[in-house]
Amino acid sequence: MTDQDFARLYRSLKLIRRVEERVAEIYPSDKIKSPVHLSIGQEAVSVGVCDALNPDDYAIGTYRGHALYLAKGGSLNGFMAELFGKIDGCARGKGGSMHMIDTAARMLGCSAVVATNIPIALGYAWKLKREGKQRAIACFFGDGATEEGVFYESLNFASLHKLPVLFVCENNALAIHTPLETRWAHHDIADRVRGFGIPVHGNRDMDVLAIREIATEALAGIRAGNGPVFMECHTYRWRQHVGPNEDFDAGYRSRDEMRKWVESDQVERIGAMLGAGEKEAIDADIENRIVQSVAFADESPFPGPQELMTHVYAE
Amino acid sequence: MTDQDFARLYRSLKLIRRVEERVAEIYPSDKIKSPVHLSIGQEAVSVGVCDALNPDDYAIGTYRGHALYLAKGGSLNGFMAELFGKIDGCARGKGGSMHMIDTAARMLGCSAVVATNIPIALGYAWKLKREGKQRAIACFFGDGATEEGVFYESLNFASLHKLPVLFVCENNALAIHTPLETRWAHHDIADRVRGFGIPVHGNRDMDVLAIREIATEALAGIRAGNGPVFMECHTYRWRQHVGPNEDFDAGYRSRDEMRKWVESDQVERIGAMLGAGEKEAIDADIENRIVQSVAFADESPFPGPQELMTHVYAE
Amino acid sequence: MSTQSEPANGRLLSYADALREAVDQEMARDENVFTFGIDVDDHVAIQGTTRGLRERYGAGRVFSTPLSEDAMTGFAVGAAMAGMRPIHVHIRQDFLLLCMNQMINMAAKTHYMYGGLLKAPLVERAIIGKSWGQGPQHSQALYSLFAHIPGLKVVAPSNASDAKGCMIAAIRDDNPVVFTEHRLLYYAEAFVPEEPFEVLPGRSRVCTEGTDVTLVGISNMVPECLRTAELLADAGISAEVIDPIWLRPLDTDTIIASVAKTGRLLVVDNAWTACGMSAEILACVAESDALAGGAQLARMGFAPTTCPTTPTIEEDFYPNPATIASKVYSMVKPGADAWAPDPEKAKLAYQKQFKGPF
Amino acid sequence: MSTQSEPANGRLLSYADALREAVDQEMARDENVFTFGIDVDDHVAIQGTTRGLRERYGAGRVFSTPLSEDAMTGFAVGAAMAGMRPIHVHIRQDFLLLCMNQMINMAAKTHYMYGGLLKAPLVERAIIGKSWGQGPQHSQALYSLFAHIPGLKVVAPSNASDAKGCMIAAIRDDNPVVFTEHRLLYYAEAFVPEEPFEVLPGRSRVCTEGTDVTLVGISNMVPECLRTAELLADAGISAEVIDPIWLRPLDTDTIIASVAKTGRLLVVDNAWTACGMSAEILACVAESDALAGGAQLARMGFAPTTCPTTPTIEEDFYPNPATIASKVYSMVKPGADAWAPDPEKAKLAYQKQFKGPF
Ligand SMILES: Cc1ncc(C[n+]2csc(CCOP(=O)(O)OP(=O)(O)O)c2C)c(N)n1
Ligand SMILES: Cc1ncc(C[n+]2csc(CCOP(=O)(O)OP(=O)(O)O)c2C)c(N)n1
Ligand SMILES: [Mg+2]
Ligand SMILES: [Mg+2]
Repeated sequence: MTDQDFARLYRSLKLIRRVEERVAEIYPSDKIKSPVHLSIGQEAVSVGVCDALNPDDYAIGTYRGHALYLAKGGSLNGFMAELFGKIDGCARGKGGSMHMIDTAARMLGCSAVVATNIPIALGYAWKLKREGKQRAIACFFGDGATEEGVFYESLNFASLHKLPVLFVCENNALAIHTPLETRWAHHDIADRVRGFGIPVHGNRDMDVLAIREIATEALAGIRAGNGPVFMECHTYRWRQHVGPNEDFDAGYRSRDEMRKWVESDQVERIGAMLGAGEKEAIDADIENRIVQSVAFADESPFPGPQELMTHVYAE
Repeated sequence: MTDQDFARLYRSLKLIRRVEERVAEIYPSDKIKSPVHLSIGQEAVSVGVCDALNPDDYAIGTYRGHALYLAKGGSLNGFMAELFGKIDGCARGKGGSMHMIDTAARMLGCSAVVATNIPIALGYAWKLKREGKQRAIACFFGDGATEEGVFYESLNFASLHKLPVLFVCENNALAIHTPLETRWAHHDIADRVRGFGIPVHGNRDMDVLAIREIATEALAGIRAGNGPVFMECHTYRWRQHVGPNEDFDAGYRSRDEMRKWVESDQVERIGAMLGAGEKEAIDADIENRIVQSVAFADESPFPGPQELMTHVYAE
Repeated sequence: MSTQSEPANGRLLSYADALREAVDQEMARDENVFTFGIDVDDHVAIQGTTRGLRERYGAGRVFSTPLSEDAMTGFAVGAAMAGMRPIHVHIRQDFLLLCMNQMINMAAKTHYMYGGLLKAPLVERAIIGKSWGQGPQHSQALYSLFAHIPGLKVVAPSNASDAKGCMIAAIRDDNPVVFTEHRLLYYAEAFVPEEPFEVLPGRSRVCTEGTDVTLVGISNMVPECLRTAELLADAGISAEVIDPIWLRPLDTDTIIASVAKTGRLLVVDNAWTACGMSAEILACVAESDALAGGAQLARMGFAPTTCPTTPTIEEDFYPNPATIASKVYSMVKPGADAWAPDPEKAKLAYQKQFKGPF
Repeated sequence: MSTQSEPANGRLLSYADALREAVDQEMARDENVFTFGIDVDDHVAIQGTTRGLRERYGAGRVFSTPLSEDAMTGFAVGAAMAGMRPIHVHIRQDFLLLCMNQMINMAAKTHYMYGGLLKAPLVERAIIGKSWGQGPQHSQALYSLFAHIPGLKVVAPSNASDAKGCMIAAIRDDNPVVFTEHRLLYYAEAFVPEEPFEVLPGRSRVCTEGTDVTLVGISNMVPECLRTAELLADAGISAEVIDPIWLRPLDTDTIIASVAKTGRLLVVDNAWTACGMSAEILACVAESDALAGGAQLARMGFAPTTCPTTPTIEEDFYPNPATIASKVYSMVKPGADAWAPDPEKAKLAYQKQFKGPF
């Protein structure tokens, strides 16, 4: 890996971290009237995988989609304006935090109904396979999504037709506040996925470089027509399930749990790898972009009344 | 195993075989105005498992439920009258061939929507577990049912709560006319089921004695509170998916396929184990019962107009 | 929009063959069109409606799937978003209950929720079963569940010609369309134009004109209403029969104009009435100012119960020309004694034709 | 049956606390009652409605589940068949779309399809979301999909007292009940009797009497109609507000009697109108002979579009006391200029209270 690679990874990691921290700061002002599911602490998964994707590959995610959207290159202005409910938002304000989309960046729409995005990815993959240009789609979802039947139906169909899908499970060991023990009969998802003839690669400590490497390798096989690959990335959610704050006072988990993840924080880690000055320059540029995006969102008008009945049907 | 055991197994196997053959004979008369999914050739699975069940254990099956219903001890008169659409049918003629039920025999209602009966079994198992009397429920379904998401959701929940369920997959390698290769990414269902922490036992050649033994062992563990067990029984459907006839002229399978199954026909095999005279006595008794049940069905009246709006809601 | 002219030329074609021809012609026209679902490529070929398509267009565009309706519906939505034109087939409408999440939470909302950036042009074909012991779980007509949802379109052609025209319109439509077919209509023949044509959304058709009562039939109830009109003629009652064809968007103007003329409306649905299409049509008519005078409004549909398997009471579950005619008679001649038409005349051709199992 | 008398004694209780108390009392009464679903036993406790139950009744009767709505619904149906009384909870009604197969193909048909041998007494609780960017997939009200189906019952209490009475009635009912709750009603308080009581199916309540127009509100639209009635009073219009409470079985007699008196009906639904409850109610009234004179019938509901997230247009998605009042005014005074009430007065208390995220 070159210095540029590290710089690029850092820029992406830090941008996501700072954008979401800014979102959390803005939230109490009620400018963002939309439930936010922050990815703070989980950035490395989206960043590692998206860095392995080509610009013309697709990604699709969930209501916890800020990190993925930004890692895939989604417009920051469109993002912030969407959170503010403005007409210049990436979904004209109609989707909000849970439905981020940027088709230009090949970032497909996120869904707020758990696991609904998984079979959608198969449909795209079908098209990509027919097209024959070795393009792929990365499908992101949480550990809870693997409990929905459609997940297994999708694994079977994707494997059966060798579809170019990279399944990425962001396992933060929580579904809202419910731990894995309450939800999984068997602790290892890999044992379930392999039963469909799909290779599984995991990363337990959210090492962005390792994730990037695994994804790169997986994508090579996928592009070669070998069919889908499943990645399980263990990670940790630093904030509330939904909302801007921490929630270690809620009682369902302890702050100790978080320590190991903070110590191995990939934003810090990769930042430390950059040459003196470079990090500062990137940080400054990021702050700059964020300020501009907030200004952009502030200035953008709210959708007018006619928008209510616009786009109900496609013409 | 004692002679009585063999006699009992034979009686059950032969009864089912002859009843369904009779149903097929009657069908052209249009007395049975209900789609029939015959189990001819598959009897050994239901018979082997049900022989291992206690009378106060439950069984639940599918639209291909004739064999299970009779093996579990469902009333033959109620069965025949149900096929004839009469008021003395086990479901007052309202269910027909696809919804056989006999609560006295602990035979729960069958369903015509693939895999819908699987989570239903969990609900019963929950009640049985709370009751603490070491009772169990055997849940029967086909290979196609394992493609529905609810199957996996159910495996997870049953294993998570160690529910007393014996899952019995009757794998006849067909869903209507579609072979496994078109439906399963990976040929071995056991690899999928084990991923949920559920032990799997299979029988490839539909040996009724082996099936009975496997089920007996499995039920011992289930009653001991070890949680669900999954049985895969390979089998073969001799007749059409639906309807009374053979269909080797349809082109989707060849008669050769069937040969090995006919040669190992369990009805013949177990029959040959009985003492001279005993077999004949049982056969005669069976023919007798069938004649009586048809007469019973013939004589029973059709439901009157008031039945249309009876039992819409439970009072 | 109101009535549309019958297609000019054409050959006698069955409803099933008309569906097959429509899909065939669209697949030939647009390589993005493909059709799939449980058993689309076996020898039964969805009662002939997919016959020959795999040979002609290959396994990549015509294929059977695992029994995974939820994922296969999401797959269709994704493929549609990606620019393809999927046709997802279900041999019974009852199985659509496994597709609700993707159809309503995703397909219906795709275009709106993503600010117009994506669309989901897919066709969800689903057949309504009837007779020969279809029973509780193979006889349901659930189109009103979809007609309730903005973003979805729903169509229920009642004859071979509309079957072709509606299928082509549905495939070309840029939105998700729930395409309702009826098993008992599959053999019904009509003159169907050879060349492709569209029967567009939002246009009801006046099938026969009349002056005493407006009969709106839906799906399989259109032929039953047409027969009813003949029976009523014997009783000196002139019925105007209307086929809405498309249930969402629904053209009520044609219906309201007719009721304004006849002063009486009977909607005969091929489904349950509560919160169904018959409720919607009555509500639209009742709300309209065009009927300041006030009109007599009534509806018929499935009996409010689960469909029984045994034929004797299954028959009472459905409206039929005899019961419809008697109902109309009582509306037109409130005072008079009850009247029922000659049972022999009331029978419909297909009722003699159709013979189980499926 | 018609109106029922308000419960005698009682304390001020919130809708959420009333639900909790009902479940608590029923679980104490009958050990077969149990409650489960995604997140029922976390610290949020379904906004307090399951708080303390696990401590009191144990993990065997109060538990969180995997994210498997389809199987968990079937599990509930099976447990109900086996003699238990499951209460399955969903934090949003949108997720019921994963439960349709078991609810409609199994639960609704259990008693009939098995000739009365089995029954499925279960309660499917589902909350409707609104405001603070709930958006396309967390704001739907889908009760009419279930009200379409024979074998199911549907209830939508609009105040704390009915919440308790309906929940107890639903748990004791021998049939599957879809229990509709509204997120914005959770804080609304009312006097609720301490002892258990039932608000039985099939009885509408006249909330306030009036002479000029009948306002039927559903779920959260009842308080909005009550506020509307106050606004209309200022304009000299007397509105009679009716709450059907139970949507299936639906008591239309009370509504029809009211319309016979007022000559005008406006149904304000908390959902889409097409094939919805407002369509059903209008159709029932339009069909009834009691209104030979003819009456003015109208309905309001969600705008026929997907619910947008951004607040400016989200507000236009819903009816509110101001838009309802203006609509009524135009019905009562056809000739007159449009009228709108004082916006300040039109605001509802909870609109100031509620503040996101969920
Ligand atoms: C089908 C469905 N059921 C329930 C919910 C409510 N819900 C929202 S997020 C969530 C937890 C999902 O957990 P996971 O998939 O691990 O994603 P995470 O939030 O941890 O990133 C649940 C249950 C939903 N949105 N959709
Ligand atoms: C949910 C659902 N989808 C489709 C069907 C149509 N169908 C009826 S039987 C069947 C095949 C089932 O195969 P399998 O589970 O192997 O059982 P078998 O008939 O072989 O005994 C299908 C697809 C159905 N009844 N239910
Ligand atoms: Mg998680
Ligand atoms: Mg099979």
